[in-house]
Amino acid sequence: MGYKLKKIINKAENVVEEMLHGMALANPALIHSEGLGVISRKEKASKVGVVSGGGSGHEPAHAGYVGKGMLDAAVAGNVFSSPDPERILEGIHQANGGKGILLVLKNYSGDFMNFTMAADLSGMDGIDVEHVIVKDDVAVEDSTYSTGRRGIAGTVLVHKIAGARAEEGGSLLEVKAAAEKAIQNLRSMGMSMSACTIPMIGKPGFVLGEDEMEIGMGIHGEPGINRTKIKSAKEIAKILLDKILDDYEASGIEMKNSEVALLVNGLGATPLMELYILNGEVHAYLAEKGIRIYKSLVGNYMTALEMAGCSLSLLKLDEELKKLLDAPSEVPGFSVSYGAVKTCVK
Amino acid sequence: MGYKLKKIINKAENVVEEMLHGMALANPALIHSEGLGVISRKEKASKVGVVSGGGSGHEPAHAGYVGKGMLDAAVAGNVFSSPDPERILEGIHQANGGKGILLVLKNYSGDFMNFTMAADLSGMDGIDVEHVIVKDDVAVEDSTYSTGRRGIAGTVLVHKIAGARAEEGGSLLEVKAAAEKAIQNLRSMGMSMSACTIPMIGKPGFVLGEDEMEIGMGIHGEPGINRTKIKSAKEIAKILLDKILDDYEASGIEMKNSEVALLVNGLGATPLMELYILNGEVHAYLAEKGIRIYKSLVGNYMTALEMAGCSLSLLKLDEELKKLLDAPSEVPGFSVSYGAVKTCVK
Amino acid sequence: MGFQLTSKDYAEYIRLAYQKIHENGDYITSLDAATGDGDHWANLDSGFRRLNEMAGDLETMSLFDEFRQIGRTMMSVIGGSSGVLYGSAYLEAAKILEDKETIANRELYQVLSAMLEAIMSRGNAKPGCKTMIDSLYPAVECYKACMAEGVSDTELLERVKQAALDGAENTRNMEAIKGRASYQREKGLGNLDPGAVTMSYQLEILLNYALGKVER
Amino acid sequence: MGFQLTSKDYAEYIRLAYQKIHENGDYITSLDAATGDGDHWANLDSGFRRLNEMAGDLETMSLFDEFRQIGRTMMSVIGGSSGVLYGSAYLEAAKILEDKETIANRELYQVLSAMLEAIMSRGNAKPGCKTMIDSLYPAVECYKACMAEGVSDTELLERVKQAALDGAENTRNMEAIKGRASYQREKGLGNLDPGAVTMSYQLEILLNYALGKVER
Ligand SMILES: Nc1ncnc2c1ncn2[C@@H]1O[C@H](COP(=O)(O)OP(=O)(O)O)[C@@H](O)[C@H]1O
Ligand SMILES: Nc1ncnc2c1ncn2[C@@H]1O[C@H](COP(=O)(O)OP(=O)(O)O)[C@@H](O)[C@H]1O
Ligand SMILES: [Mg+2]
Ligand SMILES: [Mg+2]
Ligand SMILES: [Mg+2]
Ligand SMILES: [Mg+2]
Repeated sequence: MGYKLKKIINKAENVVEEMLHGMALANPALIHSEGLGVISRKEKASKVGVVSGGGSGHEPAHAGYVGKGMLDAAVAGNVFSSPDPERILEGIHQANGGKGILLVLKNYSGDFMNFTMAADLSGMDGIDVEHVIVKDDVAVEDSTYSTGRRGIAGTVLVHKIAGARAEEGGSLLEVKAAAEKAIQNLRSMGMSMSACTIPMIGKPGFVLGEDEMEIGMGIHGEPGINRTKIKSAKEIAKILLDKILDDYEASGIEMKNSEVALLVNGLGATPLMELYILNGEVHAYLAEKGIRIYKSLVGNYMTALEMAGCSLSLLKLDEELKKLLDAPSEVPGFSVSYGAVKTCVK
Repeated sequence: MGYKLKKIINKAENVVEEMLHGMALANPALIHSEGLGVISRKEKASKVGVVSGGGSGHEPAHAGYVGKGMLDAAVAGNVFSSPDPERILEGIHQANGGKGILLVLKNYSGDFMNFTMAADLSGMDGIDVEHVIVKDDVAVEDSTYSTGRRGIAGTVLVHKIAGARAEEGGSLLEVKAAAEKAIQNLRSMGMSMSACTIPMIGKPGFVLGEDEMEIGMGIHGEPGINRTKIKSAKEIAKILLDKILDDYEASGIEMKNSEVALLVNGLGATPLMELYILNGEVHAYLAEKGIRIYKSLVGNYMTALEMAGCSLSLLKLDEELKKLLDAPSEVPGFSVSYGAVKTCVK
Repeated sequence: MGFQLTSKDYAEYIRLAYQKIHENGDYITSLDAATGDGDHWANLDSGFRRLNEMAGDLETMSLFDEFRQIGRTMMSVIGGSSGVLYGSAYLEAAKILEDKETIANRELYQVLSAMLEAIMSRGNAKPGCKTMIDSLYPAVECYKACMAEGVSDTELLERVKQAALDGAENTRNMEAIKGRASYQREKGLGNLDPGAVTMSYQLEILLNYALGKVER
Repeated sequence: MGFQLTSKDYAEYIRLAYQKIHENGDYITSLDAATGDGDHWANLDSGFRRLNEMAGDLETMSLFDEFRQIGRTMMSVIGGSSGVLYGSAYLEAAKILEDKETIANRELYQVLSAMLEAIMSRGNAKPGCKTMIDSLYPAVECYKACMAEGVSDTELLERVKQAALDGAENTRNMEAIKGRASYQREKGLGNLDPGAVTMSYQLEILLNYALGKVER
């Protein structure tokens, strides 16, 4: 096998380490703990450390969100596979500013077991560790890798909220509370139009017909709700938003006249052109529903290797969440149409 | 036809306008001249206006580079097709702060004819218009759409340099001179691993074998130098860099012990993972050659719809170019691993 | 003896030219698919469709305004390379027609010359590069020769039309140089240039129309 | 009558377990491909390969250190779900072995119980969820029963081994609940759970090794 795959790689078994190496070279504010899959901030701060991570293949997640105002460390496992506790301990260690650590997990059983194991182990070392679990994907109740809902792209907004709260000096419990609030108010759903290939496996994980898309597919290619013929951007926006809005309603969260942050996320191979077209449709549909978009982020935030497709995330905002969302951040991945235009404006 | 294409669009004939509409919605600092394919800064400044543009399908180029410190307006044609003079005039008009306009063109005959025609027409309106032509692609001497070398991803660095010079108050000729200096010191080359589909055409422009890549392919799928079996990241870095470095040598530009800006650009469907792996190889190879990388930018800067592949660009720097490169900018597209980490740090 | 084309005549010509172009879609598309990117007919057809819709307005304008309007429309609706080339051609030709009420023999020559010059200077191409120029240039040369010889308007118009058509036909054996890769130059060999063919259509229709207007 | 496993014995067991696991690659991979993501054997095999390489070091350690080392290594080298589950199991079992020189009948029971408990609490799964627990749990239950009955060590070890093997076999008719989608639950029906099978391999090898050490 090796590089006969149609990918710009060297050896399939080395992709994660080589990626993180290349990433740290491009970002002088970051350091790479070699062999341990961890990217962390070079400049350490005496504040609550926010750590996230999970399988690789979702770039820029998670390492792309390390930096001032977001994560202090990101821990990468192999492609689509949880990092082990040893790596997570390294992440905790790198992020430790003496004020405790918040772990932001996506709800996958492997991640859950490995992160909580690491939390237990570092508890023994006297580090205060708390965790929150993002389950934003309203598509399916249980999934290939999760008991309960999956965590997907909306997680990036939780990184932003938790990171901003930590940056402004919140205590561990305050940072955790901000993250929990974001999680409570977050809903996402995606769709996919093509498969992706894990380098070590070398062939696509599933096959979609030439004119098919799958609604609700997960970011590892886990099955969604149903397969249909490809639909227009307008219809896709409606399908995803209807399910998201129904879910808010089912949880008793009133959305009419509320303000939201919108994340239009690309899964990897979908051109920005299409994401912007979709953004236009989402704006139109939410306007119809009386929901105001406070900020929209459009780009590749949490990908699935070279999968074509997208996800939409909404985060219902209150004044605290708005302030945290608007707080400055300096990270490689959180910027397209946002960091630059809004966050960096002082 | 229509949206039966595997793309998140509505009608193929409307993709450009709908994209620009969705883009302006996501970026409150930008405005969209409806029906005219122009994205420009909302906040107008009394300074030289920098305008670029070309066919669509290269997002975030060019509209993603509109904002403080880079472009004042970007003019979009249909996918892979030059904008017409009417649109370019609108771009010039939107960017006009009374101090003259610099047009930054990529060297394609259609762009050349349309932009110079627009320049002639606005000359009649008493606006001073100058232009520079980027021809950074060292792959082929003439091409499907160009007499002489093509302009590709390195153009983004020219936007940055010219934009920064204009922002700091340079005169039209000074801004042009800075852009020319960047162009003289810029070299790029790319490779592709898969085709892309123009929405209006609905089928891929060419076919590559399952294990083939094409070295030197252009950003519209124009033929490159040769097709080979897919190679490792290390080999790809060497092939592209050797040709680039030979070209510097042929132009009498000494590279040993020099400092460069490096742009590792994805063509659309290539995951960031692969671009970072490639970045690592480029760093290693340039270090061998005694060339220091002052800054590396890794991400999708100038794409070819959903083509898989990459390009590398080097810009040899002197103190002036470094300063202009480091100047702050606030644009949606110029950020991944750069805007955020470096430029936004005040 | 002689012809006089008013702005109304020119609008009528536009309608006829649109028909001719519109009917030849598959053929022209196949020519551009063989040597270019396949969009020449779609571009040109949409431009002429728009002009055809505007013809009622065009016929009420002065020739100067009409040519400027046609130029702007072609520029923006046809788009691509040929849009800006035709746009340049019409805007340049308009200058000839400032204050003119009609296009007679002499003005027609000046109009065609101005168009040729504008296209050549905008596109930086010469005769023999396998472009639209290869239909227009021989037509203009023939026009000049006929005027020097002093032939009748009818004969002149017939000969110029034939020169335009022959010119397009002659692109078959030319190598494409402009707007194409050098390694693709031979690609065009054996194929007509689509832009030359559509130029010859327009000249054919225009000259035929003028022929119908010659007073005997 | 009775067995005493030293840290050297345990290292030897690790070597034998590696062989058994390594030999059954295609079979285990096919089981995980049918019900999971297909990597279980590759994960486990790389973990045991590493342990096999370290066996020389392991045999010089105290049992406590040996178990902790095995736990850390499994955790980080096996990775995924089963790595952390085995890691938790060994780290928990190590606690039993603090200050112990050997693993005799009673300690072996405590070790296996501690492992079961650690796996269940880490993974939040119960017997019957079609996981590795379905081999270990019946083994531990059987152990307890044998001790209550007061059977001979040889009989105990034989019966516990059989319980582990039967337990793995019984996963065939279970629906997968943990680590799988509900709509995929039936997917597992008719297939053994790969994690249960590899758990039964390890127990089989360990109990056989202990059987060989029983002094008669
Ligand atoms: N530089 C040029 N000068 C004159 N005519 C040209 C030039 N470049 C292209 N053409 C003409 O334009 C035609 C192609 O037009 P079209 O397909 O509409 O534009 P594009 O080449 O931008 O796709 C060619 O067949 C040729 O006749
Ligand atoms: N929550 C759990 N509790 C106990 N065992 C589990 C649990 N989840 C998975 N397993 C076991 O792990 C095995 C799969 O391991 P492996 O393939 O290595 O990890 P992954 O599922 O992360 O790919 C399953 O066959 C099952 O026996
Ligand atoms: Mg064409
Ligand atoms: Mg074209
Ligand atoms: Mg598995
Ligand atoms: Mg796995």
